[in-house]
Amino acid sequence: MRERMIAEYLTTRYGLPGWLAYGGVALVQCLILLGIMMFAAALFTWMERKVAGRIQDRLGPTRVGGRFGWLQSVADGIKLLAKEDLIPKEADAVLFRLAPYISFCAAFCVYLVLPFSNGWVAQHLNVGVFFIVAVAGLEVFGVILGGYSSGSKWSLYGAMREAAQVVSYEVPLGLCVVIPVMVAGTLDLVAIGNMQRGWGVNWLVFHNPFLFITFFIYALCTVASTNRAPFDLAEAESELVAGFLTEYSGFRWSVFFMAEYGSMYAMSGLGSILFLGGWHGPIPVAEMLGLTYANHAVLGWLGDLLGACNFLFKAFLGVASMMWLRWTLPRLRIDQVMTTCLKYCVPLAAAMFVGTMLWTYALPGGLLPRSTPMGAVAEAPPWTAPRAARGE
Amino acid sequence: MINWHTFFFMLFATITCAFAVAVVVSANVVRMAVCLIASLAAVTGLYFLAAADFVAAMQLMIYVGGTLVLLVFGVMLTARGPFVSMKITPANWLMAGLAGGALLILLLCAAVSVDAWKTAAVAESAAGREGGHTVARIGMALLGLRVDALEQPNPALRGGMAGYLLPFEIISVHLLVVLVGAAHLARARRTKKPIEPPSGTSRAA
Amino acid sequence: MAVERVDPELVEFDVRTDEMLINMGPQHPSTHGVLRLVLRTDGEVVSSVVPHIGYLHRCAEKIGENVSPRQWIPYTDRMDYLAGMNMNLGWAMTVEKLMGLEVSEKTRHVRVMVCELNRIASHLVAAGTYGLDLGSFTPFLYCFREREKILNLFEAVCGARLTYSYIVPGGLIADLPPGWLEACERCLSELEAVVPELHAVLTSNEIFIRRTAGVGVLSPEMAIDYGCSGPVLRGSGVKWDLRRDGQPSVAGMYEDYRFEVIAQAGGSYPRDQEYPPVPPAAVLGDCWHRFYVRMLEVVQSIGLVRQAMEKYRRSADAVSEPIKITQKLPRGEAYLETEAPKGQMGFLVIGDGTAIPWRVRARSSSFCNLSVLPEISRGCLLADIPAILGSLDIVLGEIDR
Amino acid sequence: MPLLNQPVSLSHYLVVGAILFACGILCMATKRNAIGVLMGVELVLNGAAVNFVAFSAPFLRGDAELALGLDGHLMTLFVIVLAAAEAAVALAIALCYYNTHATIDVDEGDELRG
Amino acid sequence: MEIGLILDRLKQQFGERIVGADLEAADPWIEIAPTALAEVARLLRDDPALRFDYLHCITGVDYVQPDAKKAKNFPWEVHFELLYHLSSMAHGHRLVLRVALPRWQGGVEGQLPEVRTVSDVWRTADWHEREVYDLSGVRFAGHPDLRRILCPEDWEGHPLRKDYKMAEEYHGIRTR
Repeated sequence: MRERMIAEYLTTRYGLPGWLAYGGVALVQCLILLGIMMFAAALFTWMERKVAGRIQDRLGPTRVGGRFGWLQSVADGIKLLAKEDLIPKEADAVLFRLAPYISFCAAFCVYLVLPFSNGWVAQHLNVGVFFIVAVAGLEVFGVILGGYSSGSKWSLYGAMREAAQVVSYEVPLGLCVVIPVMVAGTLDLVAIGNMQRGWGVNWLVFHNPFLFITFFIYALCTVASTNRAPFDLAEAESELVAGFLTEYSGFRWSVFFMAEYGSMYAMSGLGSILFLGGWHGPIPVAEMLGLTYANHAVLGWLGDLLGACNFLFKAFLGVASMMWLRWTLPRLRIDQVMTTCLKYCVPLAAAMFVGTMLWTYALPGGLLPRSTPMGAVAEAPPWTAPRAARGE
Repeated sequence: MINWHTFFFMLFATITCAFAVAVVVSANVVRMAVCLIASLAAVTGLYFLAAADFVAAMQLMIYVGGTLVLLVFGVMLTARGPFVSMKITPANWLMAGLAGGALLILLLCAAVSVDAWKTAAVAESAAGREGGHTVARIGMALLGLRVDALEQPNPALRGGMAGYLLPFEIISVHLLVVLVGAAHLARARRTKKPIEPPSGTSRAA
Repeated sequence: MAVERVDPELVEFDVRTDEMLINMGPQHPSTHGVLRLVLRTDGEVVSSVVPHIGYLHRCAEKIGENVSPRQWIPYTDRMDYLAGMNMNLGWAMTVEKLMGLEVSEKTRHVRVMVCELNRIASHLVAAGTYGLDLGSFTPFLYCFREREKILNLFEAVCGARLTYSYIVPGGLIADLPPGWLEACERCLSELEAVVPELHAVLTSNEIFIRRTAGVGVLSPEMAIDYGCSGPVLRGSGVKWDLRRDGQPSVAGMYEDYRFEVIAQAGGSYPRDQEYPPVPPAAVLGDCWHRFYVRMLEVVQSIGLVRQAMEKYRRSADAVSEPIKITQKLPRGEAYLETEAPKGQMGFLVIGDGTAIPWRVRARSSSFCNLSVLPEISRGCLLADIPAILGSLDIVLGEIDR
Repeated sequence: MPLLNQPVSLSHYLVVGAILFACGILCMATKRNAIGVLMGVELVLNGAAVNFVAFSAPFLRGDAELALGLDGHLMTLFVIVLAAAEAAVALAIALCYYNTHATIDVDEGDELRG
Repeated sequence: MEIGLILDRLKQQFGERIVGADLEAADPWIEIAPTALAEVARLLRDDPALRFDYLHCITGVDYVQPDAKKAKNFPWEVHFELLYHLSSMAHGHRLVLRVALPRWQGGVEGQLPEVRTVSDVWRTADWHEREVYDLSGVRFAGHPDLRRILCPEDWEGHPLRKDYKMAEEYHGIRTR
């Protein structure tokens, strides 16, 4: 919505043609999101090495770019770009080339509707939650196609496992997502985030005991659906060589990698909005400091910036715990993965759904007394509401 | 003067149609599935443009996500060498082309036959901005409550706006039955044929 | 005692898929070297496994017929390259048996010390790579960190970190260097602290138990029938350890040492140390038990090394001198098996009166242990293959010789 | 071709729907592969769904009061759900068929035995 | 059980077919005729007093001196020998079973000597017999899957025979 203000400003003030103003603004937005995703991927590859190193009683990267090896991802990137790009003879070349980009696009599309702070969202959809779940599920296509088109049996195994796993885990994941949505009464991510304003007790995860459990089921399903250890069966290196990635090398391989990290970050972000207050910290610092739109537009903007940092940090914590899991646990077997999903996650999530429903019916308002925000209740800026509600 | 609504419509429509044609033309099952995905995903864009945001998300989730993962799964379970692509005769093509072409012409004629259908009522700039806000109303409608009936200016039409509780329930039961049935069908009662012991000279790929 | 074979084709399938022959190895990450397994799979279910070995065949026995016993020592290093000391010991004692040599008390205790240290090192590699096979990377590095310390000790002893050639027919190439015992004690006490960590991340980890318990069950009858030995045999509950049950010279080496054979008998493991309980899901003879036996043997070997250090300090005589390279062998033959970390490593030597043996034979424990793989992995899932293979703890250098 | 110069209206959507529908029919007719036929059905259903959505949007047509409104959306939802169900059943049949015939060529399945 | 008693037990059952024995050697051995191998093996395993349940190793030893200069000092007769190292976990006794075979079946160069398999008695023998076949060249009649195990399947010759000459080339690779 902000982008429309900017575009309109550009057309009226500088007389730019409408298509250029709108197109330019949209392009800039896309580039920013792409930048965030790339940066996240680069940061996480470095961090994964550091975390792995520390967990394994090593140092991890130390040389490239100074003391902490923080340029390691850049060095990796250059190495990957310089590597020979192989396409096996047996491969279906078109699909083989296409597959990584499908995965990447799906991961990127999540960022299009993911709000980073109050109204800081590229495309404010009022079916945002739904859209994210749908699009995140599309990432599996790239993996399936990549595995199928490689013309290798190990890749095919990886693809089959991924298909089975992701299709199964979409069910409990969807159920877990629906539960906070039911409490919030909207599919609009910005609205869900904003209704958790105030102290940490307002977070949906503390709304009722069922939601609290749901959060952990959601976390489990997120790990499974982003294909991370201990659920990384599609690329299980001790069984399937590298699964669907077996035949990939160089740039295409790194695109898959970026998609994986991108979607990890996005799913953690979604979790933090749905359960952990989104851009609202446990303590309403912004409101204490008076960084609200009620005081001044700039102050409000600063408050939002603080919120964005808050959100990014929470999502970052989610990714960090995924890494922690990965370097600690052995891998599950495919039948155990399916059992976990179908025998435990689905019934449990369904029970939580019913429980939350009954809770909201019997005890509307939540477990803990809802705190009111400090000071004046800051109204959301007008552009955070969906269009139709604004009566345009 | 081209506006964004038109631009995106043309973009999505082109993708939709091009990949739909590609589905027909392509002989490889997996490629067909990929083209179908692309085509259906582009239809999602058309839905968004037509202010049907909930339907669009549903399309993306169920159609593109659910159905096609299933489809690709099925393709890969059964796709093996000769079965991936099957050739058909030119005569078949001719017959199919005639039937399909005739249908297409009929439908196109119908599409452009009504004048009111060719003129967009809302000013073009506003059309693209009218974001749908259908989630709650669809939800209520499925529960049998038509809140949108209050917005219907024509009282004659308002009477026909019934709720969808019964169809919703029927669909739910239907889905359940279908799931059970599909699971039952796919459970092949396998004849236990003995697997001959692998010979050492077997060359595995 | 013919073993009844379980019908492997009695697996129900819901959806018929195509049977697929896939080649696991020789460049697969979890075949522990250049082993090639041809798997016949139906989806994820493996209906048969055919191992193909020989990629690392180096004609060790043929070479042994052309060099003298002392010259063949480095070739034994390269058999089980993770336990070179034990390989050296096996060959040295076989030649000593043929020649009727006795070694001094001090030599005996040094031999016990280095062999038990090498057993620890080998079991650490087994534990670490087993974690790797199950997708857990971290324990691997913990194990290798500790193994490095043991290799440092070996380096101080003989200058080599992998191929030691330290124990030779007749004795040892050198006595322990000064200060070595203290360094060894430090290493052992550090190691003792790590074992509970390994138990935490592997042995008693819930996912680990689920991946290994009840998988690849090897019955004791089958284990004996296939000639399995070492932790694979003891994991099936057979109380058999050549350090106690071996030929007089082998059992005599450990005669004044206190230790128990690590095997579950009468429903429990010997209670000579603290260890995590056996999970209810574990079946005797499965992957979990084989792994567990190795972990317990690590602790037991620490104790044995300590005892050996004590005895070494007390022994007054000197270390025995090795035989000459040109030493003539008597006519006759001798076969001896020792308890190597992977199992019973046997050597046969036939002398014809010259310095060069007429025939040399190496009986590999991993060779027999691997031969049960097709039997115990039929009808398992694809992911169980690395789990079972890893629990057998094979070394291709020893299998292919 | 005058449609191309006009602002987007109902007719545009109907044309897209028609093309999808025709492609679906062609696909069903020309594919011998059971799964290919299934994909044709999906296309046909989607063509219909596009029409429903288009008819329900009031701003696309001159006679806005005749728009289907939510009814169109709901019908589309039912179409999507039924298509998913149909895909599941059809896939199960294809698998079952494959199990008995070892092929998914529909032309091979004309003999009347199980 | 005393090794002497084992010998008596075998002699009583098989008589003439027990060819020789040395009970004083470092590893006491009993030599049997090739025809008796399968029956002796089965008896050794199944007799409750013997219970040789563990086959350690099968070794093929080729006794021939191809070098004519050394041949006159050659201490053994020219023949081929199989050694079976057995032990009993139940009773703790050990035994070496010895089977002498002609170097070539019927004296025809290239015809591998043949003996009955014991892989149906001890499963250990399965791979060990394959190894002996591969490296020493003995055919084991009745073996379920007698293929080369260490050498490639198209390898020529049996390397542990004393008169083995390695081919100059293997698939275009010079071998020396």
